[in-house]
Amino acid sequence: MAIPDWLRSRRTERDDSRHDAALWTKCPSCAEVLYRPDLSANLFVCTRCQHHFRMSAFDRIAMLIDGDFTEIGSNVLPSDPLTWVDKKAYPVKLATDREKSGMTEAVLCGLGSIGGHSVALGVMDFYFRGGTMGSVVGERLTLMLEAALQKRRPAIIVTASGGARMEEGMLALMQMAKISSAVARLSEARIPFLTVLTDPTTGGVSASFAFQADIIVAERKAMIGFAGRRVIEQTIRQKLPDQFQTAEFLWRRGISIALSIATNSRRFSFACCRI
Amino acid sequence: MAIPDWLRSRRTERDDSRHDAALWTKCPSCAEVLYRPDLSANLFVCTRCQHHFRMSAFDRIAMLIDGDFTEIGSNVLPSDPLTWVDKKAYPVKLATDREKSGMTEAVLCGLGSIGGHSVALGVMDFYFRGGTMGSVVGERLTLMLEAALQKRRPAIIVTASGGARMEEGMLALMQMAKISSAVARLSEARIPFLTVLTDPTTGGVSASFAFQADIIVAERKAMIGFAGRRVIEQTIRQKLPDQFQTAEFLWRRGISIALSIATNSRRFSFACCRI
Amino acid sequence: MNIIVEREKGLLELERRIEELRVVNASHAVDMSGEIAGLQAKYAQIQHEIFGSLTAWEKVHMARHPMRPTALDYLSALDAYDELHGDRHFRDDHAIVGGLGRLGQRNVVVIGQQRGRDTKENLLRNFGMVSPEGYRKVQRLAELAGRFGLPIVTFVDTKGADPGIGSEERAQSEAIARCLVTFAMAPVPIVATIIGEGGSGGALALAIANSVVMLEHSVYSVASPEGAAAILWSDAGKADEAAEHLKLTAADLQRFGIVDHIVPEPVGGAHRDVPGIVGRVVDTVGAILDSLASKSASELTDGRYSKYRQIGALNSERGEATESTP
Amino acid sequence: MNIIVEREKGLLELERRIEELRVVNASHAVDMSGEIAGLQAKYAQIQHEIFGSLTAWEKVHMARHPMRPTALDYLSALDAYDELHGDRHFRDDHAIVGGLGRLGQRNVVVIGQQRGRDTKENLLRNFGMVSPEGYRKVQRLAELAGRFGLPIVTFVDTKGADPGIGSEERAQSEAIARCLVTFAMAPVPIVATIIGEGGSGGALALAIANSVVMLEHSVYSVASPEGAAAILWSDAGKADEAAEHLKLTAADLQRFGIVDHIVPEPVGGAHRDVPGIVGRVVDTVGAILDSLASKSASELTDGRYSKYRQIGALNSERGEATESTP
Ligand SMILES: [Zn+2]
Ligand SMILES: [Zn+2]
Repeated sequence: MAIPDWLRSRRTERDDSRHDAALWTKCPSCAEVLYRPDLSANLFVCTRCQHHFRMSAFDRIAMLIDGDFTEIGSNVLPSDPLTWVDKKAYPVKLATDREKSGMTEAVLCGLGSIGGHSVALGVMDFYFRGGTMGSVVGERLTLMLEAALQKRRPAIIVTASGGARMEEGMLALMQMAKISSAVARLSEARIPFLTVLTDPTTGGVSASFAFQADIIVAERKAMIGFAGRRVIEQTIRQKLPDQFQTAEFLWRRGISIALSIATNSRRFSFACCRI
Repeated sequence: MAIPDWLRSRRTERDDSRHDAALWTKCPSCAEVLYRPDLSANLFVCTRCQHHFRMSAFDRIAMLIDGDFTEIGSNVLPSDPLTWVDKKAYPVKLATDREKSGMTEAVLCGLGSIGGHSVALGVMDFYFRGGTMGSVVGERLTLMLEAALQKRRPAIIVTASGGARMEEGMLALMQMAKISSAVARLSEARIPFLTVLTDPTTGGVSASFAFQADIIVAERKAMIGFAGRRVIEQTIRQKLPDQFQTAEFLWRRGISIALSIATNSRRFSFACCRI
Repeated sequence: MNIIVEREKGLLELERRIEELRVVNASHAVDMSGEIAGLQAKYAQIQHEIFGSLTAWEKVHMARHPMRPTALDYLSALDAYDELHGDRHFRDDHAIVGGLGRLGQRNVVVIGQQRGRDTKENLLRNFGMVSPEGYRKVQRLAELAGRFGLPIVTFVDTKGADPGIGSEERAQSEAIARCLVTFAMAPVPIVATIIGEGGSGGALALAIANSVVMLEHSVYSVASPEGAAAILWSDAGKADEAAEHLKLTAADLQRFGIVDHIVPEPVGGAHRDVPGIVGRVVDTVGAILDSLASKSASELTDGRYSKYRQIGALNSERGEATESTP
Repeated sequence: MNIIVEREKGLLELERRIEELRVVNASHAVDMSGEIAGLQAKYAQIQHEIFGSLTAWEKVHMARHPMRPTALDYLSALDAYDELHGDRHFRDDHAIVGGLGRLGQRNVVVIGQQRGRDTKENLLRNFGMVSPEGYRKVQRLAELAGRFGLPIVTFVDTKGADPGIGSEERAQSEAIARCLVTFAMAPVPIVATIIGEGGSGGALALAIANSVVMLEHSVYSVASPEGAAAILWSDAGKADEAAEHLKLTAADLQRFGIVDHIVPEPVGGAHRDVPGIVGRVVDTVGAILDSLASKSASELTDGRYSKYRQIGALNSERGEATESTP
């Protein structure tokens, strides 16, 4: 389906009026007040300080994919294997986030093309359960990686996640194993795999496919790390420096590449398709 | 040839009388005065502080190999490609060291067995040109590794070297490339390779086959490192701690294993043969 | 405070009394055997009452019991165990122990997470919390095993990966992530045993296996009960409740298809009979390796792929629940 | 003090005079073309006298010339160059630059040693002396190339590997040693170009190649002349003599079979015509890649094996000298 049609077909599930209610938004980094249409036109990068705003999976796919987009795993939906209840029941939380984000789960996967190169793409969405990974995220990403393997196309995953989803217990943790196994097959088949790490990428997502790619691109100022900031601060009993666990911190430590998604992630997608 | 016969055949080239002139020797580590036959019976380990004495290649082969020993590359001898002269001419230095050590070059290679396991073995000797690596060391070790590959036997190298031999210029440096290429073939053929690092192992030997093995064993207190101690001290303009670049230092840094050759290197040779 | 240790204090008093009577019985020629038998029966009864059926939270404490056998207890039970050290790049992480060993007639590479057994060892082992260089040691050993066709046997026992500054600086995420791929790819049999606490990704890094064995009272969880309670109810005191929710026991995980074999423990826990439980685990692992011995490299990697491929709980569009149990 | 830079000072004076005359000639309508031609002839004569035939020691200084083109000059001449950073474990070593690029119609992985071009960059780049994490970045890039079948193109320019405490602590030896094996094994074409100073093992780590290219005035040596003189005569002042002994020039090394192609430099050195020399090097490397393009992975690794297998100077027992030249 062509991207505009696909977005329109999805829009029925999205409450756009609520999304676009605020025409003005404040940059969380430099406090500049930005006009939303301008921000969107600038690919969600603050015009003043280059802060990269969190993006919905829809916006990011529209930004990256330049032709048709065929969704993968859209009929794979969450269940409640642990019949989990804390302050709320898990199915209630899922329904709320589905309503809020227009997403049926925390990742959207599919086949499309970037700059004329056919790719398999998965994009996580922080607005659905903080991008946490449960069985559906694992299944959809695995289906996408298996499609990349079968069609011999480069695979790209844009991450945004707080880690494994506690409400699915060990079934959530095992998704790390499942996706890693699919990445291993892709690697053995010598098919390029690229990840774009956006704010935030932590826990079980960070400690699995995010850092298994052939090429890792990180968005400027994105928070990226294994352990949560609070856990570390409790462990060491002191406050962490501001720069800690940012993309720039990783870049200096030689872990990945800190780049603006707006300009360079497309270029790196090309580079990935070239190899 | 059986080890005693082989040693006897070699003894003609060795001036044993001079070697054994001093029946007593002082431990360089704890200053204990030791009776040479006792020291030899204790496999050249100080009875008081476990300091590992430097050993000639002959003594070490006699200690490690328990059956026959068939030398490899004994007819490969040095030449003088750069017609090198500094304080003395290179051929004069070679002749002196040949006389002094009973070795025709700084390494002795061959096939034999350790604890019933057939191995290919190379042993460097610090008493010949400080164990430096020139064309002959490169050629003999390569022949040994090629024999290990052809016969599918584990390869073991006992290192003791100040690095590349300056008197052979770039031809010496290229031996790093030559031996590394042979190690690569061994590794691709999945034949185990073990190195035992003895005092000293530095420079181009350290930065090539010494650290390319599947299992690396280091003798206690052996000096092991890339750059020479003086070079580092000149660079940083301060004195280095005593422990710097010892086997124990490496062990803590996770680089290798610090063990007594007398007890454990045989055990590790078995382990190597098991894999 | 470990609730199992607390409960054992009452039993310890009884044990001492029985032992005293035994000594009296032996030395004084007074027949106390009736009293001894009575106390022993009472001991067994109490032991059964308090340990016969453990809650999830009690199992968490059993898994953390200071006397519970650790990785080195299992490793040193192997023949010809030779430890290999370090990641060759940065440091030897003592929270990981491993090397070459012989299990039955088979040469294997063994790797374990080693927590401390006393304060001094806790510091040396960082309480069993592995740093990036430890996970890189794991990769190095697993690659060695793969290169030479040796089965990989792991023993999992960690609260979780080390959460320190240095670990973040040296890319803890990358270290764990590479372990997962290395284990997924390894062309050899892998058997992982959860011997104590299996804490999240830090445990999984050693546990992508053809067969996952778990001790009866071990736990294996996506998050620590304390951490989960703090997040869910902002109250770490509700850890017992969280433990129930998390489905972290061996029986739960076998139901989900995550754990393949459960090794029963003696009443009172594995530490009541260390040689017995070590022997039973080693035998179990040996039998599994026997069953995997005839498989080719691709059968082994495919076997792991299908094991993990199936795990998860999904709803299809039409509302049919897809069960995860294989 | 760089002896080439010193000599250039005299020429600079002459250059300025020629330029002044040119300006006068253009603006004042006075015909000075005769004078200009005379000065230019003199300039060429002097330039030829002092640069026409360089000693080994002079070449050492030419190789170290502050204006000599560096790795980034060559890398940025490639199409679509995308830099990749870091070893993913510890640090991004700026003494190594590299990434994906296009050379002609071919996608390649490029890797270079980058020294500084001014004081600030010297600090950032550690004077081109690579640390273990830099060599591990090289391995990572070379493995990426191998995995995806991309040729590896390297540019060598280093005094030697970093000799600091941290580098020893993080196993400099191991880092270089692994590079050598990685390059030996890589199933893709490798072309290494010595663009400046090729210092010992630290240079060789990027230079096990199917074809080694060397700029006319580059040097490649087992040890620095200063270091060699200090060891041999306990007198670093005899570095010029040591330079002659060490046989470190392109011509010497071609004779030994170590260097395969020499790229001529303009009179006065590569820095007198940076775009020209960069173009010539890129074209040479491209032509070599063309000639290697049809070879299989095993032909490529075998080719490297035989290249290095033959290098060395040996005497057989019977005293026959075995020449090393192929
Ligand atoms: Zn801003
Ligand atoms: Zn002593």
